[in-house]
Parts: sequence; structure tokens; C-alpha cells
Amino acid sequence: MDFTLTKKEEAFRDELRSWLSVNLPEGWLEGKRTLPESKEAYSRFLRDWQRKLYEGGWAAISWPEAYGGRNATLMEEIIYHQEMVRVKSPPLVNYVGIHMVAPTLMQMGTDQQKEAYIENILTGNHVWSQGYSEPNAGSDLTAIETAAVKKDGRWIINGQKVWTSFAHLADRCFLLARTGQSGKKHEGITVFLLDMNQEGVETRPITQMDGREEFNEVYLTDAIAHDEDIVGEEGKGWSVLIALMLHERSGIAAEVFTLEQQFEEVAEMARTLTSDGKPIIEDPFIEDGLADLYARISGARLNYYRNITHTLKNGKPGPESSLDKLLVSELGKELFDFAMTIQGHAGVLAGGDAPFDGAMQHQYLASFGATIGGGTSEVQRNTIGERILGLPKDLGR
Amino acid sequence: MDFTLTKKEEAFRDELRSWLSVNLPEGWLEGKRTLPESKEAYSRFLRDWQRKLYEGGWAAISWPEAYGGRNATLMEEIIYHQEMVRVKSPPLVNYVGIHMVAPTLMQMGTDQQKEAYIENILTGNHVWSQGYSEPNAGSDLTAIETAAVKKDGRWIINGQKVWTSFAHLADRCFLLARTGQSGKKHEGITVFLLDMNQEGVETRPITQMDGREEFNEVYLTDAIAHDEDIVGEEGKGWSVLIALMLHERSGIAAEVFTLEQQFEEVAEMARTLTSDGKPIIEDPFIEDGLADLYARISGARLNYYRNITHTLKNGKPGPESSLDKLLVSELGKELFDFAMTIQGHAGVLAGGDAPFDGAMQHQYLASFGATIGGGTSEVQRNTIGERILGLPKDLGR
Amino acid sequence: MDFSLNEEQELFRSAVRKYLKDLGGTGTARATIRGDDEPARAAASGLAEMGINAIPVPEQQDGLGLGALDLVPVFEETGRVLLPGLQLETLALAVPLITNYGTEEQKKRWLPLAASGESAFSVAWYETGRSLFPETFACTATRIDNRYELSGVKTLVPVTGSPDLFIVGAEAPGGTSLFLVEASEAASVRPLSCLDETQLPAELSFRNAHAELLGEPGKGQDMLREALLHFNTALVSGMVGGMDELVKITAEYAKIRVQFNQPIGRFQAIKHRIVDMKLDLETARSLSHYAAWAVETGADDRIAAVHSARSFASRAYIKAAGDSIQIHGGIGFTEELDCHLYLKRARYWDHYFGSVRDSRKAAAGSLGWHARQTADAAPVS
Amino acid sequence: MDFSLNEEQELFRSAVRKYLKDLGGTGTARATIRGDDEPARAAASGLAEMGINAIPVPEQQDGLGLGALDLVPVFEETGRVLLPGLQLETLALAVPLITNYGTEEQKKRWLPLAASGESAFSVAWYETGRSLFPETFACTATRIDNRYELSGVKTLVPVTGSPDLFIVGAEAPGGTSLFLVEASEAASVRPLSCLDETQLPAELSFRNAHAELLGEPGKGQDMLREALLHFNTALVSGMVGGMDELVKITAEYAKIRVQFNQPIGRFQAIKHRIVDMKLDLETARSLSHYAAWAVETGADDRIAAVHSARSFASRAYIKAAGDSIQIHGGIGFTEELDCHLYLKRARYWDHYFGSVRDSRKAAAGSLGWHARQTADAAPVS
Repeated sequence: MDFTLTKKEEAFRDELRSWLSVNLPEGWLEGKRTLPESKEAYSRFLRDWQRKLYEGGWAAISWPEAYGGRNATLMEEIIYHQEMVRVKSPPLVNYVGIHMVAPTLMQMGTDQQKEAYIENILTGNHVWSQGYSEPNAGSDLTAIETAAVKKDGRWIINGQKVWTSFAHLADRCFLLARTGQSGKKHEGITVFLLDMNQEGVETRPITQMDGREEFNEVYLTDAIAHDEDIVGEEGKGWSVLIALMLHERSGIAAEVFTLEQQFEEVAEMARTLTSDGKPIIEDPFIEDGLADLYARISGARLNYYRNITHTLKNGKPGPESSLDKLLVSELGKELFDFAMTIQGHAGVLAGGDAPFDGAMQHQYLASFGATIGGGTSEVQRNTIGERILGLPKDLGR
Repeated sequence: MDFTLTKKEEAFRDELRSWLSVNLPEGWLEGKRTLPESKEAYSRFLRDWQRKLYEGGWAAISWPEAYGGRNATLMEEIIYHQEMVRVKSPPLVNYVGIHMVAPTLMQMGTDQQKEAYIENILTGNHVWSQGYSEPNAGSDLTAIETAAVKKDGRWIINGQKVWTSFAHLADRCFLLARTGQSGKKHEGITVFLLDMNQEGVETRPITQMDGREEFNEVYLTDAIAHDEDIVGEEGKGWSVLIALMLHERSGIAAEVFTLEQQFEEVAEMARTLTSDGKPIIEDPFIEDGLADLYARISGARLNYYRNITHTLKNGKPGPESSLDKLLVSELGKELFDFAMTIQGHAGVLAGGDAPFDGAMQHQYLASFGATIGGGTSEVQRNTIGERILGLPKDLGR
Repeated sequence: MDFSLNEEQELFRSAVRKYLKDLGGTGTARATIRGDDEPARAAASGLAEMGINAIPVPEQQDGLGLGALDLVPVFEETGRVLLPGLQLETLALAVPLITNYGTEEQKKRWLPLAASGESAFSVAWYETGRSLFPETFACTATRIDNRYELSGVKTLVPVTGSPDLFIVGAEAPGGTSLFLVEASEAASVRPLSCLDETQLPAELSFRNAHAELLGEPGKGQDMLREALLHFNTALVSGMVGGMDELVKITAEYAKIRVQFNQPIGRFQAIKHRIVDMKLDLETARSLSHYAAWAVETGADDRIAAVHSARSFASRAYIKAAGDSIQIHGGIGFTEELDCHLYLKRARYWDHYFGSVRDSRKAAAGSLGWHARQTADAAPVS
Repeated sequence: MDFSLNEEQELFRSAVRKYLKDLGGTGTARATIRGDDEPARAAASGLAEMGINAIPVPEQQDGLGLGALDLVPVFEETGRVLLPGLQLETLALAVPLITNYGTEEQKKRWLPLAASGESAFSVAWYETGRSLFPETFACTATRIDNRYELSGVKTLVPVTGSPDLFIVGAEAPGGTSLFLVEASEAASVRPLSCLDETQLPAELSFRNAHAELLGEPGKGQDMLREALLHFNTALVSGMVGGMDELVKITAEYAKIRVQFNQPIGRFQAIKHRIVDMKLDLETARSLSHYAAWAVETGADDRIAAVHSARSFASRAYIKAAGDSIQIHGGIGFTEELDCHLYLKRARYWDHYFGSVRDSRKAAAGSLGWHARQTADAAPVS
């Protein structure tokens, strides 16, 4: 058992830290972290940041050097996430491109696709979105209805996607569409590399319950793609998805470290807020609840470390990694429920009128999305039950 | 809204109270409530009590007067349960006979059956057991395998029953057996009135995790019944079961009142036990937990009152009554978990070495049976979801 | 035994429910969120015309002189549609305070205005940095001849629905006391951003505001505690109304939403969770109805009854709203569905004039658990 | 980064596991319940021969001088089969106490006996009516020339496995102190009935028993608190072992038990509950392994690490055992299955030298949450 970093890992961390201290947007480290409001300014801000990462060689550290990456080790990747969480770095607008599309194309893309996309992803010239979910296909992606029909040598695509992140800023979409109806439901699905800048693609933001608009609905009306936009084989999109998931070796590092950081912020609040002149942590119920959360959040982080150890030793993630998502998202909900409760009636205030500028209120509301997006907790539990414990498959699976 | 008793109801209660004060076993009201250990003495004790109830006219109050009952109103029935719980009366050895078999026979028994059984049930001459569950048919009674085959004019019965209460004391069994294999699983089940005093019936006690032996396994090896022992029609036993359930109008009155009484005992413990000279209720966590249980147990009791009100107004129980069993059994588990916890390490003591003579320890262990027996909590939730909320039927139902 | 609302109360419920539904259900609340107070104002007038404001006001002051049980259906239905307004503060807090502790003159002046719906009242009690029942307030009232002048800052004062009168807690000779202060006397009203955007809490400042003493000086906390029995009873009705609607919409959704070729209500993870919402709803309803009965009849266990209902329903409402979001999945996380409105309201009410812990403590105290007994056993802990 | 036990530790686990399995798994515990101590005694000897007793004992006293991590697999495996005995008290409480605070002579006398397994030790600390850390004990030790005489009554002292030595807490000049008292010095040993029948707690009385001071006078509580870090780490390993077995047997049962024509593990109510058991198990295991590492390396957060593991695992074990009963249904409620044995053990351990609340308090204190900060905001509560 060993939790120390190697000299090489330390050097990596220090290099990243010093790069960040110079290159983060001005005032960022000191807490001036507001993003521009207008779509254009917001988009420019994020693209600038993406570009800066590229220029510094920090955009795609786990890619092979041949493609402009650093061929980073898993530990370096984890350190990277840890540091980015530590400085609360701006969101990575091209997350989908860098972590999903490019690695997939490297493995199974045509030479033409590699040529056309990989460098543009790295530089941030092309921002990608992910077109998976649909109104009737949330937990069950095999139920997608968006259809691509071949006509005069072109694929004509119609349907509706939903929960498409960054779609309003994206140039391209990694799109699932149905090209066949035969056999099992996961057959006949094809992955297209869709150009978003065309008439048949319309994007509308979804307003979330926390007031933000991070996701979009995408309406496809006779949108067009070509044979060379297909990833892998026509009708075999499901295996592309599976290959893509297997690339994921660092799991939910960012979420784990974010939860840890959020806990520290809640603890800080419990130590600094006062009621009748006494820090609220002096309330034994608050002390007790915070210690309980400390234990469970530490446990989630340590589970993650155990899983990473497994990946380091075996070269690929073990099935246990699916526990992390469930635990971390559920704990986030509990943490902010607690954070709301301990503020008393003042907890109903928001924004600048609330303690900590309303950060707790905002994160409380946001926490409800984490147990839904990326696979609901119910689906996670099924997966764990079936894949790890070997329990019988559920209804409809 | 009115929680007062009518004059007639008060008179009923007072009559019962004064009868109990004279007729309960000696020392019972003062707390000398130990039952004999040996099977014979135990059986005699319970049969004596059953007999006494009969002689006092208190054995079957809800039966019509024609059969020797009092034609009691629902409220009187509830008062009866409340008083019996209050004095912690000895168990009713012929519960199955009085509350299940006789009402069913009154409705659908043959004249011969009525003649043969009803009075014997009332007097306690015949003690009845209930032969429903089997090793492979617990939550799912349609899966019973005990088979009755007709041969030479007699029914030859083979199989195994389990969780048969009082079987070791019983003279007769209200037995479910399969007489046909056709069609749906609940078809082809027949109810037999089986004589337990025959060679083909062997009874073995089940030792529970709380050390008690309240239930039995019953092995049937060429046990014999006759056509006249069938209740209702051959193969239509399922509808007999349903009719029987509809007789149940007072719900789980005894359990509701028992839970209330148990709460009072736990509260009493929290007020009287001391640690370092201070009553443990002064610990804010104990005060808080007890108040939480008070609220929820009060809520369960009040739910029951609302359901009873519904029954009183509509003449028959509403579907909401199925909530009571779930809530009361789950709350019992929580109550005694709490009772264990607040005793600190002394809570691991048992019997005479433990606070309150180990009553909490014993009831804690027993509480685990209540969420299993009589329909598991999982089955109750399905029932509530499907019957009350109209949610789709489960797998395999 | 009859544990049910009477026929009149149920008929009145139907009328209120239909009226609010016709107004567009939660549409009224959504208008307030958009900054359009008009629908809520209209609803308040309409409800007043139906007589809801007259319910708790004594007959001498043009009211109906009815009890807590008659308010149950009203607040269940306003809670169901998350109606913004000061009905709760006016009818279940200010009216009981003025009725129980006001002078004849005060009653005559204010209660008829409440009964008719002409005036809404609010309560300015909280101060920043102080608990619900602090040792002292920073806000003070000074006696000058026969009148009081009140100065200080109050926070989290509900001002949606334009109150004409504030009942204000302040330090005075004799201790914490209650005062009637007309809205025009406030030196400033600064609206505060609120998680529940149907609410409009504000920071109020007073500078030598004209204030009339309500009740005895130094008895401010006692009077409030007593009035909070009415308030909490009504509040819990509002929670029950919200939970009832949540169970309804969630169960309906689970019947029609299909995933993995099944209506999701067929999956036990969904089905049983909705059942648990239903169990909580029914328990909250039973506790709530009993609390109203106990308050109305002055039952011995009324404190425990009210606070049990409050402590249970507070958490159950938050849980039900959160679970409804989860069961709705992605769409439940959008602004478009109502789930989050209930969640925000549940949070707004969670600590409104008391917390779960406060209620449990109050219940325990009232039940005499702390009265010392002879120790007849002694454990190791 | 390497968060795993090393190969040697895993090999040792396999050996211990195989040995205990060959002895009949929980059969040894069931023999003790029947009153037959022989199998537990034989297991204790066998384990000592395998070297488990030598692990925590310094090399100077014939031990291996290994750390807390090496005990992890041992206590996970003894916990898995609910092995009765004094391994926990001897190796994880008495040995650290004597090692850290004993004189050279005391170490020389007792530690080799522990290392070889010839002697088992127990701790006589609890008194009836007193908390774990009371202001004073009723049991007193009087100094007479160079020796102490100890008198008083101790309760809940584990005596299964025939301890030769008790470490006793008593009031002495200077305050609560620890003493070594040989078993033969006890005036009486009264066995107490126990919920967990694999345990044999007793009431011990001493009358002028010959007692040797351990460590400094007046430091009894401090020394115990420090040693309890070792104890709790080992205890939590025992809990993890039990939970691991519970998850295994429950998942297996859910695969083969058929109701409504389905293996019950297909129902989400069952499946998801077992998944939650598994989540708790893995969290407890992670916390437990980290706690052992923190104790072994003297990490800054070792107090928080140990007490987080303890507070989490204590409740999780009780819950897992209870859920295993429920999932097994009727048969789970019988004496025949092992589920209830785990439940009873989980309860026995729940408050053994500390409660969940105690551990949370200890963690909070050690993390400095109570060190005052400048208040930079002030809420209403």
C-alpha cells in the first residue's frame, strides 16, 4: 500500500501547476471565475481556453505523442483531473471530441477520418457534441428512433436528440441513428460524424431546474451525412459505443475530486457560519452529520483509489468502477441536502443574498442531475447487480 | 372528526375490562406473564385461556349471535383488540379457527361442516392451524406443490407445509393443496379441512432466530381427507382465500396497538435508564430519535384510524388498509433497532442480565419476522403500487 | 370514531380545488416567477370572495369563527398549486396572534380587513445571524409616552402579496415583544433573491417606526410559540397538498413512460419508491388532520401532535419532491416540469419558523419525557 | 499509487481462510453457542501456530513486529466465520497497550506469551451505569508500598477463550489508570447472558487483587484511546469479513430462490438491495484498509481514518445482516441459517468500546472542525 507519487509524477504535477498558474484566465485562481453570459462571448471564452490548453500541450495528455498527446500514464491522467478540479478550471468545451471521438477514430476510424478530424479536435477547431439520448430513449439507448435513410448516395437523417451537451457551440456531432430495424434492438444502429453546420440541424437549449442551459435539444430534419461519415460499419454502431466505453480508464476522476472539494467547502461553511454568535459546527447534530459525510465521501474516494489500483495492475478497468458513479452522484445529493439544511431558513436565499454567494443552493439543485445523467442510479444498480454480483438480468434486458 | 367512544362502546369496554381483571390468569395484570415451558403445560395453559374466553362470551365477539358470538360492531372489535393488547393477554391458540375458518364456513361451508366445526371452534375443542406456505411457496402461494390425489373415493395428500402456526397444538388444519395442474397457477388449488390427528401428518417445530418455536413444518405423507372436507369447490380454493381475506375488517388492530404500547415501553426505558447518573433521554440524539419515532408511530396509528373510518362509512375496508401492515412491521423494526442502540454496550446483554429483563433484545429479534410473515414488505409494496396507485403489474404476476 | 373531514369541509375543498385548477393550477405560481404578480393577486381576491379569509376570524370581526380543521382543505389545495401569497402568514399566524393577544381596538381595526381579504399581513421576526428564538433581538422598540418607536433591520420577511401590516418582534422594556407596524412605516424594503422564486422575502429596515404593542411586553416568544401551533398546522396542510400532487403526477408518469419496452412503473425500483412516497403522504396527511383536530379542540397532546406533523412532513415533502425528479428522469430535471417547483417550495418551508429538530424538541418537551423518573436500571453506554 | 494489500498479505489471507473453512466455517461459532468451547480453542491454537499471534508483537518479544495492515486479512477471515475467542482483545488492544506503555519487565513477561498463543488477554474496563469514558470509576486501586491492590466490579468483560491476564481500568492516586491483573486474582467471575451467544461477557469482581500499574497513573483514558485506534482498525476488519460473507450468501440465494417463476434476484427490490449491501461492503473495506495504513504509518489523519471506518462499518454491518434476513425471507428468520448470527455479532460490536456517535465526535475533533475561524457570514437558523 502506497499513496505517494513517484518523482516523475510529482514533476508532471508541478509542471502542470506552474503552467496553470500562468495560463488560467486572469484572476481565476483568486476566485474571479464568472463566465461570460452571452452565447458568443461564452463560446469564445471556452474556445480560447481550449486553444490555450492545446498550445501548452495540455489538451489531450493521454493521446499518443504521434497525434500530439503526451502519452500520459493513468496516474498522470488522474493527477491532471485532480489539478484541474483544484483550480476549478473552466469547462472543456471539446470534452466529447478529445475524450470520445478522437480515441475512437484512432482505433477504428478511416485514414480519411483521422486526417479530417483528429488534429482539428486537438486544436479546438472542431468542437464536438454527442448525439445519443432521445425523448423516448433515455436510460434505454437501444430505443432510439432517429433514422438515417440512404437516398441518392447520401444519408438523410430525421429525428430528435436531447441532452446534447454543448450542441449550441458544436461544429460536429457524434450521432447515433437507426439505419436498420432488423433483429435485436441494439442492431441496426449506426454512428455518424455529423456536420452541425447545415440547414437540417436545429439546436434549442434546455432550461434546467437550476436555471442553467448546459444541454440542448437537436432537431434533425433531412440532415445530411455521407458514407465516409460512418464510424466502423453501418449497423454496428453498438460495438463502436462499447469500444468507446473501454477507452475510459480514469473513470470519474473529476467527479470524485470535485465531490471531495465540495465537501471541504461545506465543512468550511459549517465552521464559519454562525448562529447566535456560535459557529454552527458546535451544534452536535451538524458535527455528527458532517462526520458521517466525511466518512462516506472518504470511502467513495478510497473506493476509487482501489479501482484505479486495479486498473494500474491489470491494464484495464475492473467492473467495480461502475460503483463509483453511483456512489459519487448519490453522495453529492446528500452533501448538498445537508448543506441546505444546516443553513436554517437563510438557506432559502439565493445568489448574492445567500451565504457563500448561493454556491450551495446552486450546487444543491445541480446535484439532482447527477443521479440521472450518464445513466440513472437505477440503471447503475442494475449494472452492478448483474455484472458484478451476477444476479439475473432485469425485465426487458 | 371525533375520537370519542359512544356510551355503548364505553360500556362494552368497561364490561371487557372488568371481565379481564377477574379472569386473566393469576398475577397476569401485575406482570407475572410467563408461559409454561413444556409442550403439554403450554398447550393446556392456552386451551384453558381459550376456554375461559368462550365461557365469558369473549372468544368470538364478531360472530353472529346465532353462532354464539356477540355480533360485535367494528368499533367493538377494535376496542376488544385494544384491551387485549393493553393487558398483554395470552396468545389466542385458536386464532385461525375463530378468525378464519369459522367465518369462511359460515359463508360457504356445507351444513355438515358448520355443524361439525363451528361450535367446536368456539369452545376451543378444536384448535386449528393454517396450512398455506411451503418451502418453495412463500410470497407466491400459487406455487404450492402439496398435492391431493383422489383414489378409491379418498383424497391422498402428500407434500410439505411450513410456517404453520400452532400446528403442534392443532387438531385440524385449513390446508391448501393442488388437485389440478391445468391453466393458470392459481387454478386447481383446493382447500381441505384436514384432520391433524392421523398417521400421515407429522409436525416438527421450527426454531426461530429469537429462540422461539412458534411455527412448524408439517410433513404430509399419504395423509387422508374426504370429499366432505373440501371447502367450496374442488379446484376453486383461490376464491375461498379471497373470500376469507374480505372478512378481515379490523385489519391489523392488534399490531397497531401493540406497536403503540411498545413505543411507550421504549420511551419509558429512555426516561429511566441512566448513564453517568443522567437519564439517557437527556442525550439530544436520543430525544430526537424518540420524537421521530413518536411522530411516525403516531402517524401509523392515525392512518389506521383513517382506514377504519373508511370501513365504518363504507361497510367494507378500502384498499388503503394494506398500508398498515407495511408501515407497522417496518416501524417495529426501527423502534427496536433504536431501543437496542440507546442501551449502549449494555444492549448486548440478554435475559435477566439486560435492562428491562431483555424484553428489548427479544422484541428486536422478533421484529425481523414481522416484515416477512403474512406477506413480505416487498410483496406489500407491490400490492400497494398495483392496487392503490394503479401501477403496472410486476414480473410473474 | 370518525377520523375524517366532514362533508362541508370536503365540499369546500372541491370548490377551492376547482377554482384554482380553473386558474391554471401551478400557472399562477409560474406567473409570479416570471414577475407577473397579477394572477396571484387575482387568486387571492377570488379565494377571499369564496370566504377562505373569513374562516379563522371571529364572528365579532366579520369572520366565520371556524377552527383549524376548516383551514385544512384550503391550505391543502393552495399547497397543491404552490399558490404564492400571504394566506398562510395572514390567516394562520397574524390572525391567531391578533385574535388571542390584541386589544379590542386592534381586533376591530385589523381582523375585519383580514376576513374580507382587503388586507394581507406578514410577520417580520428573523434577524440575520440570529436563531429563531435568540436571547435578544437587535431590533428595539422604545417607549415614548403612550407609543412605541421601533428601529432595526429584519430579514426574510415575506412581502409577496403586499402586506399592509407587519407583526414585528423587537426588544422592548420587559423583553422580546410583538408590535403591530403598518407597512408604510418601513424605511426600506429590499427584496432578497430566493431559491423558491414564488416567494418574495425581503429585508426590512425600520427607523423610529410607529409601533403598537401586541399583547404583553416580554411575552413575544411565548405568544409566537403558541401562534405557531396554528401556523404549523396550516403549513403542514400545504405540504400535504404538494405531496398529494407529486404522488399523482409521478404515478401517472410511471404508467406512461416506457423504457426497456416496459412502463417504468413496472420496475420495482420505481414502483416501490412511489409506494414509499404514498406511505409518507398518507402518514403526513393523518398527522396533519390530527394536528388540526388537536389544535381546534385544545387536546392535551396538541403540541406533540402539531410538531410531529411538522417534523415528519417537512422532510417527507423534500424527499417526495426529490424522488419525483429522479423518477421523471431527464425531463424531471428541466425547468419545464413542476417537480422542481415543489422541491424549492419544500425547502422554503423546511425551516420556515422552525426546523425538524426544533419540532422534535418541542414534542419531547411537551410529552414530559424529561420529567425525572426513579432510575430502576443502569446501563453501560 | 497502490491501494491494495500486498501479495504476502493476500497469501496469508488465503491460508487463514482455508484453515478456518476446513474447520467448518461458522461451525466453530455454533459449537461455542452449544456450549462446546473446544473447537474455538483448537482454532485459536491452530491460528497461533500459523503465526497470527506473533504479527503485532515486537521482534524483541518473539513476535514478527508487523503492523496493522498485516492483521487486516486475519481479522477479515476470523470475522467471516464469526470465530469466538480473544484474538481481537489480545492482539489489537492488550498487545498495543503493553507494547506502548509497559515496562521492559512487563513486556518480557507477557508479550512472548501473546506471540506464541500460550496466553490470551482481556480488558476489564466497563462498569455498570457508567459511560465508556466516565469521570471516575467505582473500581479503585490503592497503592501499598510498591504494589497496588485493586477492588471493585467490572462488567461486560470478555472471558471466552480463558484469558490469563486482564487489563483493568481503575481509579488510583493520579486519576483513572490501567493495571495488569492476573486472572487468578479475580474474586468472582459471573457469566452474563449475551445476545451474541458466541461471546461470553462476564461480571468480574476484585477484592484487594494484586495489580501492576501499566504506564503512567492518571493516563488510563488517554492510553486506552490511543490503543483503541488499533482495536477499532481490527474490529472493522472483522466487520468487513462478516459483510463480505453476507453479500456472498445473499447474492447466491437470490440467484437460486424462485418465487413468481423468477429467481428473486431478478426483482429490483431484491437486486438493488443486495447492490446497496455491496456498495456498503466496498466502502467499509476501503475505509478499513485505509485506516490500517494510516495507523501503521502514523498518518496525520489516522484518528479520522479509523473512526470514519468504525462509524461507517458499525451501522453498515447491522444493516447488511438485517437485509440478508429479509432477502432470505422465512428461512432467514430461522435459527438454521447464519444470517442471525451475523446480526447478533454486528450488534455485539456496534458499541464495543465506542459508539457511532463517539467515533463521529472523535473524527470531527481530530480534523480541527472546532478550531474557531473568523465568521465571514451569518445566517438565520
